[in-house]
This record gives sequence, C-alpha cells and structure tokens, in this order.
Amino acid sequence: MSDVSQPRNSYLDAPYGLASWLLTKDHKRIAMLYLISITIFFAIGGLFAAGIRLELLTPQGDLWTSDLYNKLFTLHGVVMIFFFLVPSIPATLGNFLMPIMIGAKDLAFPRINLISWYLYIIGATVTLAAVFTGGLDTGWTFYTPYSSVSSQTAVTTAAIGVFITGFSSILTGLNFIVTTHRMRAPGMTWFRLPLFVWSNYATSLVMILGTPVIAITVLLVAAERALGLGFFDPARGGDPVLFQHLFWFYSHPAVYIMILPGMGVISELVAAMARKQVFGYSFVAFSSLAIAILGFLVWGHHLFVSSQSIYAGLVFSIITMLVAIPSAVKTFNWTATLYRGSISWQSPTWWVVGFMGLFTIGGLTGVFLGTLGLNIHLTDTYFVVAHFHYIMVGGAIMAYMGGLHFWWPKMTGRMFSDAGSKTSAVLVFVGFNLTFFPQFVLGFMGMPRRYHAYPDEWQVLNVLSSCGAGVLALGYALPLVYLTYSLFRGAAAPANPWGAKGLEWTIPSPPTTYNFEAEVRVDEPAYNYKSTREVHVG
Amino acid sequence: MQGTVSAHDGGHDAHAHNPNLQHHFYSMEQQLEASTLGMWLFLVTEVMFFGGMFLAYLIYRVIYPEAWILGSNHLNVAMGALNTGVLICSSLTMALAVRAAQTSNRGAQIRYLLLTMAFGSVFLIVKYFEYAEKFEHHLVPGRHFDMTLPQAGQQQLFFSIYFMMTGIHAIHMIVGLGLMLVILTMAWRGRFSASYYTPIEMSGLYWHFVDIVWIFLFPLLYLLGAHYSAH
Amino acid sequence: MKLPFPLLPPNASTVATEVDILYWFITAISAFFVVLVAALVVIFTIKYRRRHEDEVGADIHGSLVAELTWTFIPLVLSLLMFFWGADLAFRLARPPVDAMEIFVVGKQWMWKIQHPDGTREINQMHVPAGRNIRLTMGSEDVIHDYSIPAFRVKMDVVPGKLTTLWFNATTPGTYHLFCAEYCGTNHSGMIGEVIVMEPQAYEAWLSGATGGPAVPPAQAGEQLFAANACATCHSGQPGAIGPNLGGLAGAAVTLTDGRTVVADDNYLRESIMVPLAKVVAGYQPVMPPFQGLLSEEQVMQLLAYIKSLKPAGPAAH
Amino acid sequence: MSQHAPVTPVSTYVNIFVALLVLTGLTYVVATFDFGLLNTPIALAVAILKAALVIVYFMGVRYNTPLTKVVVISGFCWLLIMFGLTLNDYLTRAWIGVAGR
Ligand code: HEA
Ligand code: HEA
Ligand code: HEC
Ligand code: CUA
Ligand SMILES: [Cu+2]
Repeated sequence: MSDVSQPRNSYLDAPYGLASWLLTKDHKRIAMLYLISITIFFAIGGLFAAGIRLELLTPQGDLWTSDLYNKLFTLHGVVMIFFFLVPSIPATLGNFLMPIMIGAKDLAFPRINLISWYLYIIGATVTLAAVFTGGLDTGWTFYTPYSSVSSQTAVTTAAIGVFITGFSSILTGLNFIVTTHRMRAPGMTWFRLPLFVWSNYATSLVMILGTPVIAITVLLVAAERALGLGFFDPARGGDPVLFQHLFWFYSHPAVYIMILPGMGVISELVAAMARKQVFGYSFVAFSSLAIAILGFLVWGHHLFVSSQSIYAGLVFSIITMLVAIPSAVKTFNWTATLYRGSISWQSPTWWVVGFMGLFTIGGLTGVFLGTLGLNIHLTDTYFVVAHFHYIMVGGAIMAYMGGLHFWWPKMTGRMFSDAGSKTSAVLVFVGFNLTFFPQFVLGFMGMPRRYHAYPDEWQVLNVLSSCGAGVLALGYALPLVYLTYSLFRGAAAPANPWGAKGLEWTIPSPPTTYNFEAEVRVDEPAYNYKSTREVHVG
Repeated sequence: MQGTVSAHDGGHDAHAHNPNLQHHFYSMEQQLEASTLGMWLFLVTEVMFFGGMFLAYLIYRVIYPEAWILGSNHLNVAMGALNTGVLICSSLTMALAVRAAQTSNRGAQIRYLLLTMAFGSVFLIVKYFEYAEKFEHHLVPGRHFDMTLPQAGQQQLFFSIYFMMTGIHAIHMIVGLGLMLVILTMAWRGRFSASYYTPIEMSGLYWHFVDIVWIFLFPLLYLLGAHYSAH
Repeated sequence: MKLPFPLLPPNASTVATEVDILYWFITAISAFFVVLVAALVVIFTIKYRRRHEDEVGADIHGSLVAELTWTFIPLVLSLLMFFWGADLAFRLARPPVDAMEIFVVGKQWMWKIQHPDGTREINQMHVPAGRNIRLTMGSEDVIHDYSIPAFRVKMDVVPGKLTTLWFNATTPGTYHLFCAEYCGTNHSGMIGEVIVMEPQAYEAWLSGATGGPAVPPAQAGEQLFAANACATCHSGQPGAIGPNLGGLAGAAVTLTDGRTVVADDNYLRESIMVPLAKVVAGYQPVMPPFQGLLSEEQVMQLLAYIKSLKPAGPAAH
Repeated sequence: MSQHAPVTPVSTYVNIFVALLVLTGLTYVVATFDFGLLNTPIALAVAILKAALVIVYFMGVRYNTPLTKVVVISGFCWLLIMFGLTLNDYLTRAWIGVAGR
C-alpha cells in the first residue's frame, strides 16, 4: 500500500510497524487482524471439505481410511463453525463498522477487543495442536459417551481450544452490547440505528447468554476424559442426552450468531443498492431480537430421535415453527424494499440476489426438519447437511462476501474489480447449487451423514456434488486474487463509492484512527435517501 | 449525511482533564456507565457458565434423589457453613472497601482490602482440608472411588459435580485474590477517590458474585442430606 | 421414464406413504415461497434497475397491512405443518399392542438381532411383511441409531437405557439398514440389510436359520433368573426379601420417597442394573446392582421373562 | 452506582451482613428437620433471599440504572429457560409409556 492519495493519517498507516498492529487497540485494525485470521481458517476448513468431497467421489471408502475421513469432517465442522463462521461477520465487518455506524471513536473496551483476538488465536492454536497430536474424530458436536470415553483422539486438547475461543466470542459480544448502549452519538436514537447494528446487537445477546454454556459443556467433557470425573458416563448412571441438551442450548442459538449478522449485512446492502429506506424498518429490527430470544427455546429440535421425551419434542417443534416467522418477515421486507427502488447492478447486488434465493431454500428446509414426524426420516442424513450448508454457505457466507465487497473500499481505500466480483458471485451460486442440491435428494433417499462409504446407487449424485465443490472452490479463490490485487493496484476509493447513506460513508476511505475528527450529531433516520441528491459523494 | 459534525459538549468540559478518562469516551459519566454495564454483562455470562453445572446437578438430582442425599451426607456441613460465614464476612469488608474509596479514605481501603483477602484465603484453606478429607475417604471419582458405597456409580456423579462446581468456584476465588492484589496496589498508590473508583467497584462486583455462587452451592450440596444424618 | 439411478427412496412400510405425503406437502409450500421470492427479486432488480447515477428509490417506509399479511400466512402454514407432523410423530412413537417384539443390540460396529423364538442374526434383520413389529433396542457402548430409510423410521440406540421403534413392512424385498448416529471409526460400516419376507417364508426362514440352538428370550431370561440367584429374593412368596415380580410390567409402583412410577421397560432395566436408584416402598435397599455384570441383551431377556410372569409370580410358573 | 450515587451508610452494610449470617444459620437449622418435599424449596428460598440481599445492597443494584436491573433479571430468566426446557424433557419421559420416546 505504498502509493497515492490515501489520507496520510489513515488508520492503516498511522503508526507503522508490526508491533503497532499486534498491540493495536483500534477496532479497525483489530477487524483487519480478524479478517486475515478467519480467511486462513476458511481456507483450512475448505481444504478439509475438499478432502471430504474427494473421498465421496466413489462409493467405496478408498481414498482415505475411515479414521482419517472422520477426522476430516470433524475438523471441517469445528474449523468452519468456531474459527470461521462464528467470528466472521461480527469480528470483521462488525468490529470495523459498529463504532463508525453509531458515531463513536471506538468500541467501549478497546483493550478487551484486542484480548478477544488473542484469545481467538490462542484457542485456534490449541485446536491446531490437537489436529497435529492425534486429530479429532468426534464430529463437531462432541457427542458423549463417544467423545468422553470411546474416542482415541485429542478430544481434551480440542475441547480446551474451543473453550478458549468461546471467551473470545463472549468478549466481542459484551463489547458490542455496551458500545450500542453507551457509545451512540447524540441524536443516534435506537430507531435511527442502521439495521446492521441491530442485528449485531441481537447476535451479541446470543453470544453472551449462550457461549458460556458451551464453554462449561466442553470443559465437562474434558474433565470427564482427563480427570476421571463422570458427568455423562452411562456406566455410572450418567445420561448422554444431558450432554446434548447442554450442547444444543448453545449450538442452536449459535446458528443465529452465524446468520443474524449476515441478515444485518443484507439489510444494509438492500437499502444501499436500491437507494431506498428499508421496508418496515422496525419489523426488521425487532425480528432480529425475536430471533435471538426465540432461538433459545428450540434447541431440542436436534434431539427428536435421541430418546428425548416426545412431549418435549412437541414443545420444541412448535417453537421452531415460531422462530421461522421472524426470518420470513425479514425475507419479505427485503424483497419489498427492492420494489420501486433504484437498483444498482454493481457487484454487491449480485451477492444479495444469491443470498435471497439460497437463504430461503435453506430456511424452508429447516422447517421440514422442525416438523416432528418428518424429522425422524430426515435427521442425520444428507438432508440436514444440505439444509445447513444452504443457510451457512449459501446464506451467511454469501452475505459476508457481499458485505466484504461493499465495505472493502472503506476498509482499504481501494476499489476492486467489479467484473471479478460478479464472476465470483456467479461461480459461487452455480457451484453451490450443484454441490448441495443433490444432497437434499440423497438425504431424502436416506444417505446418512458422516459416512465414508455409501451404497453404489448414490454415486451419480455424489459425483455431481463433488464437481460442484470444485466450482465453488474456484468461486471462493477468485476474490482472494482480485482483492489482494486491489490492495496494490486498485484505484483509490472515494469516501462514498456507492452513493450510500450511513455515517461510515461520510468519513474518508480509509478512515482515520479515531474515525471522526469532531463529535458527531445525528439528525435524521437511517437510509434517508429521499432528500438525497446533493449529499452523496463528498 | 447524518454527520452534521459539530462541536457539542456532552459533558466534555466538566471532566475533560480527568486523567482517567480514556480518549474514546466523551465523559467520565459515559465511561463509568460503560464499565458498569460491561461488568454486569460479564457476570451474566458467569451465571450461565455456572448454570450449565447447576443444570447437570438438577437433572441428576431429579433422576437419583437417593444417591444425592447419600453423597451429600459425606460432606462436612460444619466446614461448609464456616466457609459460608467466611465469605459473607469477606463480602462485607469488600463493600466497606468500596465505600472507603467513595469517601476517599485510603487507609480504610487498604485495611478492608487486606481483610477481604484474608477471608478469601481462609476460605481456600478450609476448602483444602475438605478436599484432603475427600481424597482420604476415596470419594474422588475415578479409579480410586470407594465402590463399596451404595449406589457408588451415582454417588460418583454427585462427587464429580461437587468437585467440578466447588473447584471452579475455588478457581474464581483465586482469580479474585489476584484481582484484589492489583486493586490493593492501586489503592496503595492512592488511585481511588470519590471522583474515580471504578476498578475497585468492579472488582467488588466480581467478588460478591463469587460469594453468591457459594450461597447457592452450600445448601444444594451440603444441606441436602443433613436431616438424614441428624436422625 | 426410468433413470439409471434412483432419486426417491423405496416405499416399503405403512407409514412411509404418510411421511411422504407430508414431505411433498411441505415441499410444495416451500417451492411456492422460493419461486415467489426468487421471481420477485429478479423481476424487481431488472424492472427497477438504476437508470442514471443520481437516482434514488421511491420513498416508501412500510405498511402494517403487508407486515401482518406476511407474518400471518407463514404462521398459519407452519402451524399446519406442526400439527400434521406432531400427529404423525405420535403414530410413529406408539407401537401397536399386538406387535411382535424383536431385540436389537448395537455395539461398535455391528447390530445384533434376536427374534421372539430366539433366532439370532447379525447385521441382517428378517421380518415378515404385514405384521406390526416392535424393536426394543439397547447399546453396549456409545450412541448408535437404527435407521431404515425405506420404512421412514429411525431411532437412537442409547447406552444406559432402552429405546423403541416400530414399523409394519408392506413389500417384500431387501432394504438398507444404517447406523445413523456417528459412533466412531467404522460408523459407515455399521450397516446391514432388512429383508422383508412373506409371513410363510419368514416362518420357514426361522426354522431353517442357523446360528445355534434357538432359545426364546423369555426362556433365556428364566435361566438367567436362576443363574443370578434372583429367585432367592424374588421367590414370589409372601415375606420374601424382594417384591413379587409377577404382573409387575406396566403396573404402578410406589417408591420409598412416596413417588409413584410406572414399571415400563426402562424402569425394569434400571431396577436390575441400578436397583437403589428407585427403591420400592416397603423393602430394604439390599438388592445388589447388576450393572457391568449383565449385558444389554441379557437384560432384555430378563425383561422378557419378567413380562411373561403371571401375577402369582415365579413360583407359579 | 453512578458517580453521584449516595454513599451507603456503614450501618446498612452491617445490617445486611447480620441478616446474611442469620439466614445462613437459619438454613443450617432448618436442614436438620425433615419437611419432606419442602426441604429443597425452603433451602432455595433462603438462598435466593440471601443472593438478593447481596445483589441489591452489597452490589448496589438499587442505585443502578434500570438497564442494569434488566440485565440482572434477564440473566436469571435465561437460567430458568435452560432449566425449564430441559426439565420439560426429563419430567415427561415416562408419560407415553414407550421406552425411549
Ligand atoms: C446459520 C445457521 C443456521 C440457521 C440460520 C438455521 C435455521 C433454521 N434451522 Fe437449522 N441447522 C443448522 C444451521 C442453521 N439452521 C446446522 C449447522 C444444523 C445441523 C447441526 C448438526 O447436527 O451438525 C441444523 C439443523 C437443524 C435441525 C435439526 C436437524 C436434525 O439433525 O435432525 C432443525 C430441525 O428443526 C433445523 C431447523 C431450522 C429452522 C426451522 C431454521 C429457521 O431459523 C429458518 C427460518 C427461515 C425461513 C423459514 C426462510 C424464509 C421464510 C420464508 C421465505 C417464508 C415462508 C415460511 C414459511 C411458510 C414457514 N436445523
Ligand atoms: C461455516 C460452515 C461451513 C462451510 C463454509 C462449509 C463448506 C463446505 N462444506 Fe461443510 N460442514 C459444516 C460447515 C461448513 N461447511 C459442518 C458444521 C459440517 C458437519 C460436520 C460434522 O458432521 O461434524 C459439515 C459437513 C460437510 C459435509 C458432510 C460430511 C459428512 O457428513 O460425511 C460435506 C460433504 O460434502 C461438506 C462439504 C462442504 C463443502 C464442499 C464446502 C464448500 O463450501 C467449501 C468451499 C471452500 C473452499 C474450497 C475453500 C475456499 C478456497 C479458498 C479460500 C481458496 C484459497 C485456498 C487455498 C489456496 C488453499 N461439509
Ligand atoms: C439380595 C436380594 C435380591 C437379589 C439377589 C435380587 N433382587 Fe431384585 N429386588 C430386591 C429387593 C429387596 C427389591 C426391592 C427394593 C428395590 O427396589 O431395590 C428388588 C427389586 C427388584 C425389581 C423392582 C421390583 C418392583 O416391584 O418394582 C426388579 C425388576 C428386580 N428386583 C429384579 C431382579 C432381578 C432380575 C434379579 C437377578 C438378576 C434380582 N432382582 C436379584 C432384592 C433382590
Ligand atoms: Cu453405530 Cu454409527
Ligand atoms: Cu437448531
């Protein structure tokens, strides 16, 4: 980032040197640190995925041993969930944008923000240590008694890694909540907040209320393995299903940690790309809270065939239906926002369109699974695998990529290749559907998940899926190329390249260390495009 | 757009020169409110953290009521009660230490902090003796557990939960003592006064929280079987 | 049209069609919404594409009527799915009373099956078509899951308790049997087949099957009852150390702490493995625990024996 | 407990302290009697009361903003959600009378 026109005092080069980055308390730099780390973990997780899909090209388990295969999908799940998707949007875009969007100079606790990154790195290192000292083969769900008694792999180490990373997540959530409550600029009332802030706020609630429970849960497993204590051990009368309750008490809400920030990004992007007030602002805002709260009441839908009481199943099933409603409300509001908008065909829109289709499919197949009688046939099959990839890869990552492109000029001060981004969006969309749609069909036919070998008659669909994964990988590798390129050769970005509304677009790209030179006072609602003409592009 | 950038006071002037005001806050008021909220949120995460263990306790107690009573009968109620008293004393001295900061009384701060730490240490020492006793009686789950006890398996569950909960509580006490050491040095240097005492106040919240956990652990673990032994 | 590879699972049980109807119903609703959303998004992006650089969208803020509409319609539809699915689930959960009972034991990594006449097999389950069949399942180590996609049924097999699954196979043929809960290294090898036969063929198969002398589970249970000296305490005589087990299965039992529980399979299992967990009122807690001494299969046989006892007890047998 | 909150008199702290000690003694004594099913509710009620005293007085919640109060209360609500919905499973397991359902 040597040449031209960046403001000399941008946060990127205010203090120089590696130490100034590793000890920074600037939320924007920490966001960049996170960006780099999660990209690495995405690539690692993707590498494991490639291993999975290669094995599944043939029905016989002939490429890897079954042990290795089990480690591959376990580590794929663990890395993608705990080290990529959970921190992805909040810790990068959220970290960068939350303070700016509300007119603050930083998050409430800058030092804690840095600590949270270090915890993430330590947790990740410990987990990687587990990978190299025996791996991990429990599935990302760590089900007991397999994890606590039976598995021969480095479960204890991995559990401690996840435990530590949990605190990183807790601290980020805590920081965001306090920031939203206490750091808003004068005039930035709750109903003037950008919807991205609302959704990150809701996410943070889930983080601080749920994450401690997964922390203690994996700690109990580690203690059971390492210290000989017994919590879930059937030989001592322990109930393995209790572990599942504890695990899903966090891990269901955690799926909303993964999607809510994405929903926030989509709200921002829809408004900016259509230059229009988000349809039903308060419904979209409150639906985030509704998802966060109701999301805590449905975890039992992962236990429908686990020998949980069927009456508990009833309760969890009906609340699962209810939690789908706020997502429906959001989907329709985004669609309605496009109506009579002025829709740009620049690349962020392409990611948004992809998100809308894939998220809807992913969400609706969740409703299949939440239906009590149907879940019995579909659970633990590839139908579930397809469901969650549709939401997490098709939904959350699509949103993340859209957001990353949209705010890239602000974060780096550089414009990227719009054509590159569009190509990548199309590749991802096509590759994604090719990879995961056949899995719905496989799932309905009964192909169990976590299978290293499968009956011959399912090969065609599996090959399709593996080919799709190749296209998908290309789609994800491409941005790596042109975004990196843009850092060195990209045109300098103006303060407001999209002609969008929002405090972040009023300051230079990239911003200065404390974001705003003077105090900010807000006097209009978010997405106030109607009186716009004279304002944009400063 | 919204960024009508203006010079706005926001209480800026009143505290502008307080050396304890961090750059990204506008006022001491805002800084204090942020810390308080942050601390309480942190305590909520602690509630959920211990909550996971309380859930395990609750469920197994529902399934194995008898084993729970048997297990609880092995605990030393007198020591548990003593420790409850000790912790309550430490909470009082902690509250008084914060009060001493509010009234800018450096000597009292130091005195009360030292007392708090003393009580905390007594708690840990008593705990040590309790643990030692459990080791001796083969009540530590695992290979050496006394399998001749009735419902030995289920009692192991009870003791697993007992050791996990009290163990993590004890770790919190140790962390608390470390925290107190930091606060003590700060108090020593006269950092706290009526105009700024956030760190001591926040540490106090933490200390009281750890006390509250024990307030629940004591009846749930120790007193459960007391009326049986009294017969 | 016949594809060289299947896209749908075989349909071979009475509930399969019911499950499929619900599946296609939800698929139809989902397809409707996916198409609706996708079409609107595409149409809007094209129709309202930005014409010149300074253009902004129309100043529309929202509409309460619209919000209520698209809250209410999905709500009604999803509640419909819920009730339908719940009703189906209860039918899948409650085995008919006349069902024939087969025992299944899962262990890393095989399925052991025992028929009512004592015939055993491994990783294969022969069943007669047109009969209600109830599986009582236990696990020797970790959690497994007994899954037969062609029947649309599946149930976890959990260590430390017994679980139940039932079906009524309609079409003779051979179907996949999977372990659907991850259970370690050879999870994907813990597979087998379910062979549905005409009832006569099934009877013939039973009598021709090898695998050792077939002792019916209840009879094996009786032997175990004697071998483990259960009868010394459970003689059924008045004044015996332990309660009379005759007629116990399914009856209500009062415990020392005043609670009343129903003596279902898991209660009986627990009474044998961990007797002191629930002590029957009027008795001393003296029964020794058999956890670790009896295998899941033996417990199932003991249960079969206990269930076969007339109220008068073992003596009258 | 904002900067301008009134300083609590020492007597209040001491009173609360005494109350806590008395309540501890009370649970101890009460536990030696058998109230049957009421044993646990009584012990818990006393513990909750003690915790409430600590939270309200020692931790000074009464001088805090409504937001802090909401935070405190919601923490315990979430605990109840976790307990409640898990118990919802365990307490209804035998209802249907089919093992494992
Ligand atoms: C980001 C992650 C994410 C998200 C957001 C969701 C969202 C949802 N999930 Fe998913 N889920 C996972 C990730 C996620 N899930 C993962 C990882 C697993 C597997 C874990 C494992 O076992 O490894 C899983 C598993 C899973 C199961 C258990 C399957 C099993 O193992 O048996 C269930 C069951 O109910 C379920 C349901 C739902 C529902 C109802 C939603 C809802 O929130 C979806 C709501 C959205 C919509 C409904 C779409 C938009 C609405 C409309 C267009 C209007 C029309 C709507 C109606 C008519 C209802 N999910
Ligand atoms: C965020 C979560 C996330 C993401 C992004 C993905 C992404 C992918 N997942 Fe995965 N997946 C899970 C979460 C996720 N998954 C979880 C939780 C499980 C369950 C685990 C369990 O059962 O315990 C699972 C399981 C799972 C299975 C089932 C395994 C089994 O049950 O046996 C399969 C099979 O196809 C699969 C495939 C894929 C594929 C093809 C991708 C692709 O989208 C990946 C594409 C990405 C890349 C290929 C990398 C990106 C490329 C670059 C950045 C280029 C640069 C790289 C280099 C130069 C090295 N995943
Ligand atoms: C030392 C005597 C003794 C032996 C040996 C013994 N039991 Fe028992 N059993 C008891 C007593 C006493 C009770 C009642 C108290 C209780 O519930 O623990 C009981 C209870 C039971 C119950 C629950 C009865 C009810 O009414 O709910 C079952 C079932 C049972 N035993 C089965 C067995 C089996 C099977 C064996 C052998 C494998 C066995 N017992 C061996 C003494 C014994
Ligand atoms: Cu057994 Cu998987
Ligand atoms: Cu879920």
